[in-house]
Amino acid sequence: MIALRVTDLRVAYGQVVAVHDLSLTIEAGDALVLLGPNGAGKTSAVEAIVGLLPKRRGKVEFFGEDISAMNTSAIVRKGLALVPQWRELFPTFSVEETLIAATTAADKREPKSLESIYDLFPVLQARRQQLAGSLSGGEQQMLAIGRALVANPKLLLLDEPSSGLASGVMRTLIQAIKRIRQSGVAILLVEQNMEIARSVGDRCCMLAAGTLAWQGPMQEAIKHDEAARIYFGDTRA
Amino acid sequence: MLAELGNILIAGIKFGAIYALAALGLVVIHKATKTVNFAHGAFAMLGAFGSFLIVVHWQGPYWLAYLLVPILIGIIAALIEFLILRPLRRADMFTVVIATVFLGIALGEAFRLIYNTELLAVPGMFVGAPFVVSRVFVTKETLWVIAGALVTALACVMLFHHGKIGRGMRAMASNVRGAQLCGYSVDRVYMFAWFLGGALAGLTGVFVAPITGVSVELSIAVITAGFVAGVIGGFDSLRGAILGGLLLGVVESLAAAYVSSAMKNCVSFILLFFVLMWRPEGLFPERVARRV
Amino acid sequence: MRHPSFHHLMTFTFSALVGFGFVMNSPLARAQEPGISATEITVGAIGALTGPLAFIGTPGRDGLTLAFNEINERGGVCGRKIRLQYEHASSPAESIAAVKKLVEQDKIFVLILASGSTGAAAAADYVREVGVPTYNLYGSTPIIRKPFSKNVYHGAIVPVEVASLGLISMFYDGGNAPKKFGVLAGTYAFPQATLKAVEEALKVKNINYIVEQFDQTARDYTSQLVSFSRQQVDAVLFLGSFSEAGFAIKQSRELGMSQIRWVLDGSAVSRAIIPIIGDANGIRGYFNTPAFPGQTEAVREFESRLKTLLGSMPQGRPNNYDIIGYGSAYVVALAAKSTGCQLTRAKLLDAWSNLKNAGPTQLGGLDITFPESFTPADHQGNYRLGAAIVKNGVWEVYRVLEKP
Amino acid sequence: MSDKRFGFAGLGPTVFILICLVAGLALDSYPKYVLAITIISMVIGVALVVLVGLGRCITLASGSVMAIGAYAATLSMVHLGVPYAAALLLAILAGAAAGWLIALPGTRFRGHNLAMVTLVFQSVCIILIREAKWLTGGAEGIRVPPPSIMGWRIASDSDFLIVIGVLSALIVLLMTILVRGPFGKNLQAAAGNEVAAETFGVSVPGYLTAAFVVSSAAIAFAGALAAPRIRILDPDSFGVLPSISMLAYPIVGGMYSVWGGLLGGGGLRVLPEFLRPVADYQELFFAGLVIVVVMFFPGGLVELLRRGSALVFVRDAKRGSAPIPAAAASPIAAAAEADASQVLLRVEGVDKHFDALHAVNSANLMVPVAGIHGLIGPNGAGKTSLFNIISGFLEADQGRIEFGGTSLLNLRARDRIRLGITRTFQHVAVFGQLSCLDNVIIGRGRNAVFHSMQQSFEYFIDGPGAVAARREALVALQAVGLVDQAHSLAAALSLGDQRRLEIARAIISEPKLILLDEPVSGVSESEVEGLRQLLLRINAERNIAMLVVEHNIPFVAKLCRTMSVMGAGRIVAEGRPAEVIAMPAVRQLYFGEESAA
Repeated sequence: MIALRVTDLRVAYGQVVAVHDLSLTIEAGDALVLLGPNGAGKTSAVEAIVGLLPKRRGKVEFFGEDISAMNTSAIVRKGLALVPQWRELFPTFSVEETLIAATTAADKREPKSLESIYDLFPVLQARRQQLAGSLSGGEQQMLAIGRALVANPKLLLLDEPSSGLASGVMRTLIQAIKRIRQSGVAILLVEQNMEIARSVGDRCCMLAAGTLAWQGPMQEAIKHDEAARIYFGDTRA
Repeated sequence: MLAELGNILIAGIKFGAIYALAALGLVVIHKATKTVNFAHGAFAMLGAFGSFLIVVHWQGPYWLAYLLVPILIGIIAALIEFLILRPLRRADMFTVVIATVFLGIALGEAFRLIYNTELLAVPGMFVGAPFVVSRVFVTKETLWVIAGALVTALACVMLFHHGKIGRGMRAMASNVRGAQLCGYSVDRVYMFAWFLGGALAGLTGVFVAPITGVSVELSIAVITAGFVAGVIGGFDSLRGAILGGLLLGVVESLAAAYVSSAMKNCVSFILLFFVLMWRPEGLFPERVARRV
Repeated sequence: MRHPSFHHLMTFTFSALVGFGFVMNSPLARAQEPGISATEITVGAIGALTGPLAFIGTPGRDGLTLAFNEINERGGVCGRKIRLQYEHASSPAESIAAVKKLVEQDKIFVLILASGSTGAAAAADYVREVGVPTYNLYGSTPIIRKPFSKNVYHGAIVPVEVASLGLISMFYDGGNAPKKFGVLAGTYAFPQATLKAVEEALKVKNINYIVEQFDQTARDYTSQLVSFSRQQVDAVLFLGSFSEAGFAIKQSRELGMSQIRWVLDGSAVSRAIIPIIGDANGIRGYFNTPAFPGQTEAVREFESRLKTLLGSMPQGRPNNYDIIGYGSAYVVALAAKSTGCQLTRAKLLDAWSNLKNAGPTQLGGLDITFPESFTPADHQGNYRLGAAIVKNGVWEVYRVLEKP
Repeated sequence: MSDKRFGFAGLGPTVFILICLVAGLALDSYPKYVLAITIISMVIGVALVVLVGLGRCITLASGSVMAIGAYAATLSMVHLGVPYAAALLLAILAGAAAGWLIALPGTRFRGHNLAMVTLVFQSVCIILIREAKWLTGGAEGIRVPPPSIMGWRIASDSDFLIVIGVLSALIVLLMTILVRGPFGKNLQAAAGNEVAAETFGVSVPGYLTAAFVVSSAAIAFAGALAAPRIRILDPDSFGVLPSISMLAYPIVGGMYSVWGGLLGGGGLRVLPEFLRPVADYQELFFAGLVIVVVMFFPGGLVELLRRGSALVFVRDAKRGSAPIPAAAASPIAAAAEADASQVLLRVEGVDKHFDALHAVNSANLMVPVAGIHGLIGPNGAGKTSLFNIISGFLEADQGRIEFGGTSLLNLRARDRIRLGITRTFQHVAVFGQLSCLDNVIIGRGRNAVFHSMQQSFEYFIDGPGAVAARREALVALQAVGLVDQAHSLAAALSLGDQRRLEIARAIISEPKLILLDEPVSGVSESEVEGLRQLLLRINAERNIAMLVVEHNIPFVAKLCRTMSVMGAGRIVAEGRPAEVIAMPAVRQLYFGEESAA
């Protein structure tokens, strides 16, 4: 069963083309990593998939349903959640209220209980009444993930969850992401950080300058030093 | 002297409660949609007109006006959001301000054309002798306006801060992208915010109709007072709008009594000016969490 | 400009637009007396149809229209129908434009000013130079009346010096003797003009008084009323519109100041004040005509005719502007007729300056205004006012205030 | 593009008013009168183009400013017996003072708050006029005495038309000169992109204040011209509603050109005369018109006519495009090694905290004279913060930044251009409403308000200074290969070309250092190499040093001679590109710990 199929996706801001005709698929329950240097168009791609950015062309199907023309709230309600790069939390909301707000996205599906989120991130339970704006960076990231999970999604898009986090927190996050995956949720992880990418993903797509530069199993990517070539170019010349 | 002060304060609070309601509608729309609705006064005028139609023209019961008018004006506001503001969503603030300013003028003129008269009088909901407490006079009407307007305003704050639909608006106000990711639709939330703002304006109109009558000038009076009250309170704070409205009403009353009756408007503008210059975030801004 | 072609087009288009409009509108000069043809007499009028002063201009237009229709149905004047050309004008600048259009382009025979004080003042200034016979219906400020001009006439609205004396006298009706006067005046044009005259009159009479003011369309009078209360004022003269008066009186009741005798300026005497106040009995004010709407058979008939003309009757109408408009139309028609149908402006001015007791009744109209008389030295047609009082929830004129 | 300008274009609006005046003299008295007040509205329209269109400031105070002019002139004539000509001058001064007063708080706000601040001014002004009865006659109004100039008594409609027409033409000429010259361009730049404007020495508050002063002076002048024509002044004629109507002038006419103001002011003033048969509906019609224009024709009538004229007349776009002889196109690939001993920019121990986040942690950096230095690092490494500290948009908590021996700390962004530092922006910050040529001219610096006003006259007569500026700009445009686009609007260029335009704007002032903020972000693959060549050539030919922040590492590696890598606020590596990239620490930064092994 294919969870997400993206065909010839193009994203542009005015004249700036950020994503050139990208195609990729994710099987249900699978974990795919989208790698690439800064500015490669990874964030633009995932934001276009969930409708936060307009698509110039291309098609996005979610479990066989064409969601290309839907707006973000409708897409999210279908069960496709995004944890955005800048977290996009509501600073004046408490942790609990943030999670309650996100149950809207469950729509007609059963939302997850807040307990299950607190089970995944016990620290959030301790901070239940605290305002989201006053949390530490790592806690904010956990809250952002929790917020996406409450809606009980079938596919979770994670956009650079590691950015700006200390390594200790990162390990907690990796564990959590693994658990989420084990519960049957498909994952699309956008990362620059190879360490996280490797511990979460099976397959890997590399983007460079908005186009798909390479794809294959995660292990191959590291072995063949593909990443280095894409990141740093051919510097030997 | 004390009784005199008491009478002045009560009048100030009565008008302040109305200002608070007007400011609240403006702030709700601004908070959720980042648009300042300069046509808000015209909405209130239409609300007062609706109340005239129901109570005077069709001789209907007063509670019907309180029930129907907010819904109707809310629907009109939502329609205007759909027809005019939605196409301008990507336009800059400048364009939107101009569009709503002239929308207000257009609505006022349309009313004038329909009902060519200086003023339509609407009777109060209550009649009867005022209560007197040591030479301070309070009518039932005044009590009703103060209590009614403040209770509705507080109810609205509660809805905004604790209700499900209010949560959507607050989420949208806080972070548009985040709110969408929580499943809130921009179109729906914006339309609802305009509905709620419009309904508050309509309600302002119903409350104010017996106090001021229905006239085109009402529209300018409401938008000016509402805006000044909003800025004084902190334009993004609902509680601030209520406090700002009350403060404005009281300050205006005191100034008219103890400074000069001809300078009443001057005083409120000077207050606005000082707030804008020295505390642009308002006197009662929403508490803001650090570290975002 | 970026492209020369565009620049030329622009110049061309706009010049064409301006030129075309004016050329099309400017008729060839006629040898005949302006505004007079074999079948028609053209009367021009200005007044506000939109904006804050529309409540004066619109009834003015309706009253004039009703009267001229009646006159025309009876065959007109001097075998000619009267045609009313009514132009919108509010500010001084607009008033001058409208009057110039009427005088110079439409070649009207007579001009009627149905606008507020400042608009009428600016227009009057101009017509003094041109010499077109002009009839000022509603402007009360001295700035219109001075200097005297032989082609400008004033109708039902009496000069402020006269009105102020009438107003003050009403406080003493029924053996009343006020202890302390308060004057509550709007900060805008006509209340200020009246205020000046009232203060002079009060000073002459050596009456102790205090003045409080309010902004146009003010709705909260608490502070002014509290000040009156503090000074133990028992008589308040109100200078402003009916809506302002209504809310001021309503609030005075709410503040327990029920002993005050209120006397209102003519512009505040309106039916529409009753629903604002509720129980308005005992409130006095002057009215510019001998009977209040509803008071006599003639006024009731007027009301029904006006309703037929308009389709429905807006709240608060007919008001004094409707009635004055109606009566003034008859005065103009009579002035034309009394030239012996030698319809020239010079003859008209002569005849008008000698009109006696002119009013609707002389031409078969309804008897609802004070008859107006003019002399070559005094162009104020009417000095009388109706002292009115609210009884059983309706206004009625209880005596006529004669010229002091 | 030729060096020749279209000579009389700037005189168009003035000539147009004079044509109206002459044509009007043949008309009747009524159209003469209407024409006179229409011309006055045109002046107001033009004045509001400066403030509303170019400065993007909303004002609801136009009525009071007009009143200030009208009353200043009238009162000085009535009470002081000042002659009319002097009274007109007084009105201008009073208007300018009013504009300055509004600008004091006004430049701090935009949008609805500015609308409110101007409304406060409007209301308080009218209340004061009304209350000062002894001076102004109060609400009843004051009669304006018939004016005379040098013994000539202005009385007839023709007299008025001549006086109003000629003086209006004059003031419109002045305004046209300012709008079309550097003053107008800089004002548009300041309103369009504050950050970019400040970078090139255009003081945003300064220009907005000037816009308020200039437009208020003109509106007050219009009020003084109108006063004797409307005979009676009263405060209500200058209330809020007239102010709102005046705001509609530039919007309906077109906000960005003098023609727009003329057309909007004139059209909206003359339209009621044509709408007389439906006078009851005219206000509704106007309000509806404005809403329709903002929703569907944001360019106003001018834009509509321009499109119309484009259909009627064939555009001769290629007119006079004689390019400057091509310079020797010889990109020097193997650039001379910079003399590393000569340090141009030195950053030492710079620290920056945002609350708990240590964004920049005692960073050191050095750019040699005529060198090219790159700064890379993963997201959130602190590059942008460091870059903004160097460019003056962010204050450092600690540390030293020296440029050629001068400390850059405490120096405003707009003052750095004088030392020879310019920059480009990550999100291209060209002034879209201006032509490429004008964009580049702003890059010359020397953009102080008064200087640009003087320059506007120079440009109008196409004096030597203007010719020189244009030539310099064309040379810079040629250097980046955009000379053919010199007269296109910057907004119409492709992104790659906008980047080139930014570079042209950055090099025209012959700086010693350009700060390049992600110069190829979003640029298509095919244009990247071209930009690299361009930068190398500029560096070689003009000896301009460059500091480049960029995500595209292959690009930086090929462009720079040295580079620094940032991670978590620190500089983790430094050296030649190939060496730096090979460092394990750098690999670790990008790929995590294990890959470093």
